[in-house]
Amino acid sequence: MNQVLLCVPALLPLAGGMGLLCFGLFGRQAERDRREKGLFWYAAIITLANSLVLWWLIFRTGEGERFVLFRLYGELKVMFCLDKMGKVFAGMISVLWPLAVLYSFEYMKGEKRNVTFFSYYLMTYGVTAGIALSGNLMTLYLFYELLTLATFPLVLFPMTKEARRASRRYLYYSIGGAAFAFLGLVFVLTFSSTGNTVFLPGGILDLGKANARKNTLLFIYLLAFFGFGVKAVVFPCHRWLPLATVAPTPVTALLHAVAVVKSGAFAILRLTYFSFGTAFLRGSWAQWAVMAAAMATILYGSTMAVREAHWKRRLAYSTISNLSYILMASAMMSPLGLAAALCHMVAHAFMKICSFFCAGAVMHQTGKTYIYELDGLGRRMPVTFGCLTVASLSLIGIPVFAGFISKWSIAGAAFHCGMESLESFGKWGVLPFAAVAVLLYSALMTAMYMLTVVIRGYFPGRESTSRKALPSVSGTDLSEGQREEQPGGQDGNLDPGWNMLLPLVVFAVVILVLGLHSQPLTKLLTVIGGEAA
Amino acid sequence: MEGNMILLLPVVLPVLAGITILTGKNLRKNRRMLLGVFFFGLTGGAFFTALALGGEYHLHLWQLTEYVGIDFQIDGVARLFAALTAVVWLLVGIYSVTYMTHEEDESRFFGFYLIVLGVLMGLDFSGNLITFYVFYELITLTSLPLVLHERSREAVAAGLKYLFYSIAGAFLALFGIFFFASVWGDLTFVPGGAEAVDLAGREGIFLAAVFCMVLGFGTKAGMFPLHGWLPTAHPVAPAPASAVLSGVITKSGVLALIRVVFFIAGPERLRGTWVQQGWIFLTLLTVFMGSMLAYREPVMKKRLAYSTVSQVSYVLFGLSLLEPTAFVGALSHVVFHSLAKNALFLAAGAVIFQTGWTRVDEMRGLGRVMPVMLGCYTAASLSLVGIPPASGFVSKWYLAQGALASGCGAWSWAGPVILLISALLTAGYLLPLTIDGFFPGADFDGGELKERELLGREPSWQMLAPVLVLAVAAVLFGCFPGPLLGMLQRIAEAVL
Amino acid sequence: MASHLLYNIEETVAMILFGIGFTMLLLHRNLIKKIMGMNVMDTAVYLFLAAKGYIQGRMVPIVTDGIQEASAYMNPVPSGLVLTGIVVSVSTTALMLALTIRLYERYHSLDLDEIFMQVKKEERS
Amino acid sequence: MTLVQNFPFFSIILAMFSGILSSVLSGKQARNLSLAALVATMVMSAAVLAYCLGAGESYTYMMGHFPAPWGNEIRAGVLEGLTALLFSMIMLLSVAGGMRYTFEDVEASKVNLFFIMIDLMLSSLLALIYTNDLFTAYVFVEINTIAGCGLIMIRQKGRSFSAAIRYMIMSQLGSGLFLIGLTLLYDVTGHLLMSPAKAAVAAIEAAGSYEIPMLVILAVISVGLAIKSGLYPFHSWIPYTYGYATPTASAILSGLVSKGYIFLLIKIFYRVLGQENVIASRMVNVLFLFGLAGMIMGSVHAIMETDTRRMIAYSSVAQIGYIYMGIGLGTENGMIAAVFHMFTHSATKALLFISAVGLYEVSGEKKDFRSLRGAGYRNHLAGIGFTVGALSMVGFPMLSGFISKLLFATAALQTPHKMMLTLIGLAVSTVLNAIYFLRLVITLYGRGEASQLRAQGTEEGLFGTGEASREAFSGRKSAPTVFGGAIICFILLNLFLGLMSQPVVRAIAAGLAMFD
Repeated sequence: MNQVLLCVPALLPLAGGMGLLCFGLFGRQAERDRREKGLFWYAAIITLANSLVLWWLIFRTGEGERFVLFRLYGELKVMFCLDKMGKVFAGMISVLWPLAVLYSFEYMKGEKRNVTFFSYYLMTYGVTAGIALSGNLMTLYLFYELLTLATFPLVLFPMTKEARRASRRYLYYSIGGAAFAFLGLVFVLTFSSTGNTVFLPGGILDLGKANARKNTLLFIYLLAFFGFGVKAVVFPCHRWLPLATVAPTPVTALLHAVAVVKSGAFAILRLTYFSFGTAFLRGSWAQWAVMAAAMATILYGSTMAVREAHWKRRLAYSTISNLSYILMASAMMSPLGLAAALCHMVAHAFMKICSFFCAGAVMHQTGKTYIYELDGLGRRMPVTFGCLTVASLSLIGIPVFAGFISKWSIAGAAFHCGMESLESFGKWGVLPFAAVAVLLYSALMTAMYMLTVVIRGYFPGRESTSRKALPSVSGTDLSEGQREEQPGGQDGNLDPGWNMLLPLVVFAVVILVLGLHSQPLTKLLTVIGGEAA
Repeated sequence: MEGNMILLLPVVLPVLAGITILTGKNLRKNRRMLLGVFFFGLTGGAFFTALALGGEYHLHLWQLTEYVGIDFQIDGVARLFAALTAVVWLLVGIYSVTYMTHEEDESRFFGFYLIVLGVLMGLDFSGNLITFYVFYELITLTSLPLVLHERSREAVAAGLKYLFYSIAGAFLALFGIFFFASVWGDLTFVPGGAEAVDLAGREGIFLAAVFCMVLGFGTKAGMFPLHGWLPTAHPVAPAPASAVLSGVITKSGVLALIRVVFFIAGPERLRGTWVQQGWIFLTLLTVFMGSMLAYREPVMKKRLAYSTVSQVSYVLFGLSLLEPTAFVGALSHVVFHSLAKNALFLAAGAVIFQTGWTRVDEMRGLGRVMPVMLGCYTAASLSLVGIPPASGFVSKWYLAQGALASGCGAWSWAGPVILLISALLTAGYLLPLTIDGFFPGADFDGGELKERELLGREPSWQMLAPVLVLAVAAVLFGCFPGPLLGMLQRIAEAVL
Repeated sequence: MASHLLYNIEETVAMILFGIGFTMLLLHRNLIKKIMGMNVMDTAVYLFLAAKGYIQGRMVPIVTDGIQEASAYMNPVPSGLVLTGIVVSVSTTALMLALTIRLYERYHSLDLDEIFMQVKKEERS
Repeated sequence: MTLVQNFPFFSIILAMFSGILSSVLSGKQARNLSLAALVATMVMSAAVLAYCLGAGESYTYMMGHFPAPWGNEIRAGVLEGLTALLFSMIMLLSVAGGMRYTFEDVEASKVNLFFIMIDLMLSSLLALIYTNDLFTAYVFVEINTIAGCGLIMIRQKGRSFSAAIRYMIMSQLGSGLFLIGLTLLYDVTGHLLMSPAKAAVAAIEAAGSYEIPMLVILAVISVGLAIKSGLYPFHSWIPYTYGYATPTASAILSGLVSKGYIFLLIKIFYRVLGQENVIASRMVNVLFLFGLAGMIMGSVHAIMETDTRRMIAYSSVAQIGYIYMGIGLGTENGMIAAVFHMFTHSATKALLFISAVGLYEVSGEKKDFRSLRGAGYRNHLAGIGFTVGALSMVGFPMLSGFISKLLFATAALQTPHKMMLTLIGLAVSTVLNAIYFLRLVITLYGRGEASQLRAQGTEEGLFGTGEASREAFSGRKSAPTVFGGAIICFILLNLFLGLMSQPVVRAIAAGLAMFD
């Protein structure tokens, strides 16, 4: 295979997006309006093409195929490669992106600045693909920084005061985090046994050299963890995410529930398993610190989600807690841990994007953003709420849905880790068991914050007044039978158009399929875990 | 997929019928067709259950993950619970046809009623802990609409309370499941628990896991400390729903504990540990507390709900002793309580349906309104109290004997004492209605009854017949307990 | 120690002068005095240089009577440096004085603090 | 002696003569002459660099007919050539980018004076770079100061004067200290030429005499040059001077002048006092600590500032802190990082000043950075330029700032005692940089709620009507080709330093090796 192709998925959308942006620079408003239709085709074709290339690469790339784009400095190269873990991430985003573009086209219809929106949306695809394809820590760091740049215009997009505030905070946090991640990069470079920062399963630290400065390195690992953890919304660095929900829903859904935050988590996985290496970290105080941080985040995120009445912000808090599931699993520093982390990464991607898209569909169709306004919408938007129900149950971790599989593997990893740690590392070994308890507490909270929405949708309280405020329901509270007799206006179907529904349905189906037939995935993940730890 | 597909039919058929009712727009308008589908699902479910119970079937449906499969199998416990569920469901189904005419959204009720039946069957037939857990969660979710049915603010609040308690319990139990999955590896139900597992160095976490499961699954059975949902959720549901919730669905918690303790963890590993002590203590506490609260409760359905809290813990007490006689007593109490409590709730529902009375003190002179119904109520009450010929006596006798034989130190005599006190309290809260109903006293002139033309307004046969059947069964089982006890003894021998 | 100081009296004086000049330049508020301080500082350096270049008992390094060996003359380089330094310091002094005049014309004050205050006020208006 | 070897001298003298000639020329002619001199210097510096790289060694160039230790010398090596090349390039770009504003800000009759100052500045910088004689260095330091002062006050406003006097006073303090330092050195060693002085210093050190005088010399020279280059806490003049000058002057002053002094300091460390002596004296630790404090405090000041140009000026304080921190690490790699950061900062800071003024122009010349809201849509190139500069300062990969950060960090790893402090300092300072720079970037691309902008019709479209509003604001027809060209060149320079840093770093290392 021609290895040059490895850089295509990263560069094609970047170039496409930049081209679109420059193209949009010229011409007057009227002319740009006319280009609207073409814009969609442009975005769709580039996205689809890129996804196809990604899939082609996923099937065709063998182990050890690498492509060096250029040499940044010394041994720091911008290098692309696609190993199994990268394939999982790449496969995930390549499915999500075309559907999200489809969704956003209807969602963003009538918006004046679609050129900007889609150009940055495309660029973000390239950057995220770059993260999946990066072959060393340097490249990962590069794309990690680029990701901040490519996504902040999208947060800023509504151009309101809140948006400015949100994007400001997003930038500060991300760049600040990158500053600490940078330290990790430098240390890996200095202490690596290969002389560069390439990702190798099991890490590349020169253990002899590293053990001599063990505490320093562990401290730096911790700093780098929190640095990348900014995007993965670990507890003290989480505050940008709830604010960032001011962005349009396709952004919140795809970027702030999947691409951006998962990139952070992916970076941490790379750092832990492919750079520092679990042999070095296992049993150290850094492991327990990381685990404790993830647990604190889970507790915090899920509790805050219950308290939050704004739907999208609630989902954002849910993302915070769910991302830390991934980190907690990865903190087990074991093959099972990595497999579980990746499993939850994939599962959560579909569940959360589905829930966000449902929220977006409701916002788009009815303009409702707060939970208490949703009374009775379940009957008016059956497909949307059906998908939401599936996503909610999956998030809670009800069996037969994808979420159960991932939680199952996380708990399994935690137990396994706990048993081993109890034997080898003494009292700290209790922590993994506590992790399971945290997982279950969070699952309960998830049930609270997700199911209240669903129940409100399907079973509105009889006295509910807000139901009257629905756009096309007249003031009287109609009983079931009466409403049957008045089809159309009174009980009109508020489900959005097909290009918003299709992604929803696809995601719901994927959740179910992943829940029922997870073996191909889990087997692959087990292999990855076995290699890397 | 391998094994006999017949195991799937009792699960799938009611669920499909239920979904048809829920989604079919035409069905909502055409009541006859609706009822047709409803009874098709009910009887079909019951029929195939009967068919499935006949043999030793096994079904491996689907591999969920590499190590976790969806398995069904039939054993003694499954037979007992499945048969009980099918019978009760059929009877209450008949009752509800009339009862639901004075509630809205009856199609929704029927739909979910059927789905819950299917899910319960799945629960009963589960062959491993994961499958069991799947259906356990599904029961919570599918029975929720039954609780929420009224959609009043109170009902929604109660529904949410039910939901969160159940899910919290399930997750507590999930902790244990995780533990067993990683240590046991294979979670198939084996009578007496898996043997060849080395617990060295892990006893602490093992016991913690089991205790979590006891507490967690105990939630559905209304065991202290997670019993709070039961007295809130059961009374707000429509009467047939309360009946099955109280009489059958609480038993799914019991089934869960049977499966965990006797089929996974193994009673031998638990005997004499702090987990057993704690469990016994909790059950006795619940027994006593439930009766006390019921005694003080004026609203009929709430009183019955508290009674359920107390009575189901009789069963759990019997299980917690880890002793064959008590085990038999516990399982027989599952059956007897189920029959009696269903009868009681249905009777209370009939009162509401006919008169709108909900409080016990309103029901003076009920004997003049519906004597047959009150008679059924009395029979069921007697059974629950444990007056000798009626069935409750048998189970309580076995429980007390088992307790004395169990050798659990102070518990073996404290248990029977508390059971006795509780029985007295049971008589105290159930029988006054009978007395006031038949013998309202000299000062009762029945003027109000006459005014509202309530005299002699026995409910229709569709409502009366199921109650009658249940009450009679509750009494008759006490007179002829032999076959049932024989079967239970065989189960007990297998697991202990 | 004290005898050392006395023996190198020129250097000692130069250092003291440098200190005075430096302090004046740094701390005085009056611009003219600052400039004077600067000059004192520069002059101190020249004194120091000249003292370094002067060697007792030798001649001025101008060849007049045919003596060729270097040991007869004192070091000419410091003198050259002093000359250069004076040129430099004159030009900077001139520049600073010119600046001072412009500031005085504008703000009618030589007090630096007051000038800055007025500048700030001017900006705000 | 080849022709190329004459180039350092030629370039200095060319710059000086063009300055002298400019005094009788008109403004436009002076500008053309100045630009020509800059281009010529650039070419000659490149030639010198190429020659030295090819020869693999440095050479000294005798001025006049006396050989060392009596005569005056110029010395050219790889590092000198490289620095001269970059400095002249950045100066050219700054002059070109700020051209229009120069002609607007400066009285027509005084434009030629401005260019005289530019020429003088160039010649003094080149002299500082090339000279091998300490006293010559002093003279050119003063010339540099005078030229800088002229550049500051050319705007003839009250605050320019006050800024100039501040600058002058601080500079005089610094050069006074420098002068006394080199006088003492002369006293101790008897030499003003660097190479013989170094030999003498080595002899003194070997003998172990003059310990305290040597320390005093080192301290006085370091402090003097540190004041002149604006190391924290001697930075108080920086925000005034950089903030109030014309854009070209700001860019040159912040980008180049302070770097000239730092270059001189490094040169004195290596070529006169001996780097190993400097390290042994612990002077580096002092510089390190002050550098670190500057990194943090400069950024903190910048965050609290609302005036954009003062913000950028305070950022200079922080960046100079970086450079001193690198020097203070006391290792070869630290020094390489410091020198590289010198280049990075020159290129980036000049870019920032030039593009900031482009943004001001379309936003009504208010000082508060909030008035810049949406300016990025009205002047695209300036917006992009500013963003690139800001990102480079924050240390974004592929831009020059990243490489210097990387070099600093890897250098820090080799100094166990200072490692953690440096690394944490780097990280914290990056965060602080991010806060004030990116706040500005967001302001640039945030859509105004400021009503006057809406009135100008800038709300229509993201990319629309930039032209119209620009005219509305500045009231003049813009022909930003030179400006745009300069910005693009600056961006390319930044990218070059970020992407192709390897040869530059190698050249720096080679140059530093030649210093010994």
